[in-house]
Amino acid sequence: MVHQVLFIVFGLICVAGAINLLVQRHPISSALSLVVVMASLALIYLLLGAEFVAAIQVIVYAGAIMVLFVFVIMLLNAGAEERTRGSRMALIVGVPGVIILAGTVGWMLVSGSGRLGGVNLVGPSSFGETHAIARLLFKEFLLPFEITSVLILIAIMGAVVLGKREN
Amino acid sequence: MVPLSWYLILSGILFSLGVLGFLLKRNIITIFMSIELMLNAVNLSFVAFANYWHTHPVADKSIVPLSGQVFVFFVMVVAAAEAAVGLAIIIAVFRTRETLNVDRVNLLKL
Amino acid sequence: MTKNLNLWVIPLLPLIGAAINGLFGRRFKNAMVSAVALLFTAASFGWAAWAVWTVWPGSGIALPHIETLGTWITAGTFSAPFGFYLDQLSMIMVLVVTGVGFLIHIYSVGYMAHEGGYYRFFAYLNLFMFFMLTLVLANNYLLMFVGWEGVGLASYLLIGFFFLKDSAADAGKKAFIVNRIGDFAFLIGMFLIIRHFGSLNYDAVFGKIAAGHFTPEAGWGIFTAIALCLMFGATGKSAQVPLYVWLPDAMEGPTPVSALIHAATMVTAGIYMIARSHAIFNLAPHALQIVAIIGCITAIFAATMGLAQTDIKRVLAYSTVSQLGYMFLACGVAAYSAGIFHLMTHAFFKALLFLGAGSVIHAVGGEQDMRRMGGLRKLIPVTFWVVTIATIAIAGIPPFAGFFSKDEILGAVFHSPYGGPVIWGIGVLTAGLTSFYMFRLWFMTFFGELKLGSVELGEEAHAAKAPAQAAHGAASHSHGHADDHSHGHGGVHESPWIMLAPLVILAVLSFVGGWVGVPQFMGGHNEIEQFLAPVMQSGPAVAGEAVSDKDATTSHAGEATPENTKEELFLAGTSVAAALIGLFFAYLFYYKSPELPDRITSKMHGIYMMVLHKYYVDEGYGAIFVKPLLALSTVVLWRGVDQGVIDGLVNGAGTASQGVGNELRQMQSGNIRSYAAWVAIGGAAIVAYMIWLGVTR
Amino acid sequence: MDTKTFIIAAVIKIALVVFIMLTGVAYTTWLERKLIGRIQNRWGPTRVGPFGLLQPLADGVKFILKEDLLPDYVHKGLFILAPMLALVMSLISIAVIPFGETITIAGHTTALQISGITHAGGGISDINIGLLIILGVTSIGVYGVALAGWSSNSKYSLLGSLRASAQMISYELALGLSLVGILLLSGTLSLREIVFSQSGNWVLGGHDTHVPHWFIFPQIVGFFIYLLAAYAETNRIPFDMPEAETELVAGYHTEYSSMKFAMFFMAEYVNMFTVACLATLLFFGGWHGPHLGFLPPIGQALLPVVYFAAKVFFFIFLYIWIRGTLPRFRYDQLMAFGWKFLLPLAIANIIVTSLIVAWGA
Repeated sequence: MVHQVLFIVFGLICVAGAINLLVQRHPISSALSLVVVMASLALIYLLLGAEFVAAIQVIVYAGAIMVLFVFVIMLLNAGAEERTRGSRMALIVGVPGVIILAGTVGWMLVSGSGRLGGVNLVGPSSFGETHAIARLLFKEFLLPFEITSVLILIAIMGAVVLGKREN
Repeated sequence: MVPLSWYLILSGILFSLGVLGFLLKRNIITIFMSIELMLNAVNLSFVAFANYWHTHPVADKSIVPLSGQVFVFFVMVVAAAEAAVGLAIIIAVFRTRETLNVDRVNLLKL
Repeated sequence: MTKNLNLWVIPLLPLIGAAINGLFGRRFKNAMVSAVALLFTAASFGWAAWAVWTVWPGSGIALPHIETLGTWITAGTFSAPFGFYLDQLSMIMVLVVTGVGFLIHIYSVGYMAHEGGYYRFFAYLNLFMFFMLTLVLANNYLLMFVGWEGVGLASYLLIGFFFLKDSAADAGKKAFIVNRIGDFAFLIGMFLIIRHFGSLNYDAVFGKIAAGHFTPEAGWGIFTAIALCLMFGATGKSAQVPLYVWLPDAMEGPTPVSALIHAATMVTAGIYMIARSHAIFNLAPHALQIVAIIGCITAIFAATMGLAQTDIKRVLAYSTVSQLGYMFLACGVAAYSAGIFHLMTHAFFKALLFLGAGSVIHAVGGEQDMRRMGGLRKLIPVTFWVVTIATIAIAGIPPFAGFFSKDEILGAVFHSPYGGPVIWGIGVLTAGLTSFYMFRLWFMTFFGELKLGSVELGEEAHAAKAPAQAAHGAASHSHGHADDHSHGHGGVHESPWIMLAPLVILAVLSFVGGWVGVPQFMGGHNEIEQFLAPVMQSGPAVAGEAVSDKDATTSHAGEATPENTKEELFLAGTSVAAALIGLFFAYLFYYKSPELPDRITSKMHGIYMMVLHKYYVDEGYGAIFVKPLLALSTVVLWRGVDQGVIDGLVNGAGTASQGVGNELRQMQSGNIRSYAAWVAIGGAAIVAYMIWLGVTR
Repeated sequence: MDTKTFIIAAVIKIALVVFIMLTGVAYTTWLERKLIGRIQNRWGPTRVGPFGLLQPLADGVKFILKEDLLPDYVHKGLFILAPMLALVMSLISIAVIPFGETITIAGHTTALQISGITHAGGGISDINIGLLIILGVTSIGVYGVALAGWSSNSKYSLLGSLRASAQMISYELALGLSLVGILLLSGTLSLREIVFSQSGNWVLGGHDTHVPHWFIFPQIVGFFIYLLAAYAETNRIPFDMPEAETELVAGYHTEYSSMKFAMFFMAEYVNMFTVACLATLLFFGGWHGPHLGFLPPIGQALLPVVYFAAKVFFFIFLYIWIRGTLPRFRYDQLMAFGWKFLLPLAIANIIVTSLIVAWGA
């Protein structure tokens, strides 16, 4: 019961934040809406018992990536969004596409929810434990892990090169 | 007890809103944020499934318990890399085009 | 006892030479180029000689000696190996090819010294050697075909060596295309062999024949078909009627090329091929008959055409065609060893004649029209003497080489059921004509007086090569001159010794070369026939009339009854008489009373013009084959099929995709939001499709 | 422990901690002014109360009574939100910090930690990822500074907040990495367990060295990286570029006045406390100290808290001391120091530590 209530509360916050992201015209408002979405997602992760994921969700997404966004918005001193009509296709093709996509997936999930089980609030167990995830990450997923470190390195260098002023 | 489908539906809603944001927003930074929103939506379903397989263990060895959480980790790494490079690109674009409106950054065409 | 002779080295050495000269020769000095070419050719000759020496009958090594390097092509049950085959026949061939080839290489060093593309010439020449050796050493028809095509390629390259001259380039193409026709038949023949023998290996094919797998009822028709196909292939390469037309034009190439490829070696490939396939031919009497008739027609036909030619090399070219006709005739009467014997002697004296002609051309500064020559006897004595020897040899006057081989053939023809007195008569007539036109050449070139002042000629050639060549070409009714060979020397001069030395060696061979085949009625042992006998008798006993033929041909050498001897002496005497008569008329017309030919030609103008124009065969081919084919190609294939259908399809596809692309281009607006829209609708479509497939169930 | 007791205990603990913390903050300002005064050969505040001890109260009253200016052309919502965010985030991180082991009041044993949970069996468990939560909350705290500058619609504020956010993102890396050594040694993310793993003395070669088993000794490098990075995180001298008076008037809080300014002010000092607590917990054995058997039981019970407070006080003192001693960095020096020196050093520290741990295992 508590689980469901909490889920609904945070889920609604999530959706509201996401909608606000769409509605707000100023990028910084959108960014803050997204931070709200991420924070409440972190709480939902906690509900699912994934505390490590929740923590890095906050640290990486809210604390690093979104700060970077805010920083860039401030750096470029971006103003409110212009209402241009650059693409009719986005409206004519894209929006129906999204509606169909959401509708079909939603219909599938709703119709199939009976066959899926439920998830529980997980008490103190090995589920979200940092140890377990670390073990998995450094054993089964060692190679992907190392590859992502290379990816990050490349991304850093790319960002440096791109951000450098040519003189 | 919350049905798994609730989480998945929430994930789907967030994802669709992300796609809509991509379609409807003009500011390139906001579009980028929409992408992050989509990634987050996917992460949610990853975690939900991780929990689901944890509470519904199966004999199938191909399902590694907790791997959903590890995938979230990887998604975050990719998102971070993407954010770093993407924002650098945005800054570069802004320097040359003096605008963040994607409708005005449309020279890459025939 | 088997011994590894590494036969593959023999063809490979010239290939290495060709590769070195072809790839790097541009940067080499001429001396380096010739050193490379000569070294590898000499090495090849040395290796061949060593190999022949090692397997010489009596050495204990079983013949044929076969060496297989590995599998080349495998398709189902069929497979063709890289294999080499050394028996008495290929021994003679390989020695002739490498030996004469080496001599001509030496000659070329002097002859080509002042020509452009020196390295190119030697690269091609070595390439030719490689392919020719592959041809004669192959142990299966397919590998032989590789050599066969390869020598065709080398021939094409060398005929068109002076490719800036249109006539040379055209002659090269003509040779190539005409050869293709023969090659087509050869290919069909090979397919038939594969179909009926399952293999192209000589030992497999001949082994099956020898084992008597084929009864007359079951399979002789197929032998006739195979033999006719092979024969038609041979007519192309060996310049027989009806495919001889390329050879006279091939004289556009440099003279050493004419000597090596178009007289001594390549053109004899057809003869070699028929001799190699004698087992098949022996079982196909009708095919043999046709071979004999074709050889006979070619011999007389070409000889008459040689009568009226004034270009020194063209006379020799028609003479070559005629002599090849003799060899064909020999094969046609199943006297293969006689054919090979004539092939060998012909290689000596015809190479000598060409090289001598080259020496003459060299001496007079590029002139090829015999009417402008004369009196060269004193000016170039060495050339004169060697050409004299060669002329006597080809005319068939004993004891020179040509007499023995020609006599051998004529004797076989007389006795053979495929030949008989009529064909024999034509052969003798041809011998007479041969003697006539050869001595005509001899008299016109070396006797009388020089028609054009040599100094003037040299200057003319030096100052204005191309116009002079054009004028000469028009005057001599030929398509142009083979060699652009004016060195700008002042005066007629003897060739350098590097050119004369091979001439002298070949002259000696032309003189003594026939002695290996002195028939028994003259007290000889006819070694060559005995040498070749194991090869030629490896086939089965020929049934029916073929048996008697075989008896006749072999007994001709084997039994020396008095009656036989008398008859043989009569035959030999007849041919010698014909030669002498030819000599007499040539003396009469071109030495004693030079005005006589003009009188005769004015009286018999029609015939003379016909002969001069080579019976209008080229024109006839042009009208019958080339023009309709050209018209068909232009109207139907080019305008209709190519432009209409194929281009229409291609252009239509292009236009259609352009149109579609033009419409789809609108999708690429440059706006990422519209791209995202396409992605979204695509994702929706995929999900919808998956639901339709029933993923949810 | 049932839910009701839990909630009551939590509320009591929260109220207590917030009260202590804010009082501490107030008196830290007094301490700072006093100490700086002494360092600069002045008296510092003396007028209000004995030794100026009532000065913080006077300041508080002043903040509350001043006019709360809301300039034109500011983004009102964010302008108001920013200081609250800063203060709230700084206070949240206190929630996971354990001040001592347990305390038993009226038969109820409870952890000296807001997020500590006492189980029915009497065992105490705190949140597993306390350290990560502190890092996460600290990183959220950047928004307060960033938004304050941006929403002020003033160039000084914007520059200050740009500097602040860039500096905080940069030094967060070094800060996080400097703690990895501790994690490797202790093998846990729970602050309580990290402290437990520092009990006793170091044992080398089988005999007691009588040196407390604090992680400062093996992690001296990590400690200094932590200290420097933490100073930068809290925008204190020598890394106080975001509010450098001589350059930017007052940086991101130039446009703020009254209680909103006070909130930034408090947030800064609470952050100082958090940093000091964390340094104590991670490197200096937390509430561990010499066992003093001669004290009465109540004294015995409070001793760990006293040890903890003393250590925290030392770090606060250090803050002030450094402020009175060192000049300010130039901005490029600051960034270069963070990226080119501290970050590689932290990585090197991790490598060496992990090698030692692996070798020991």
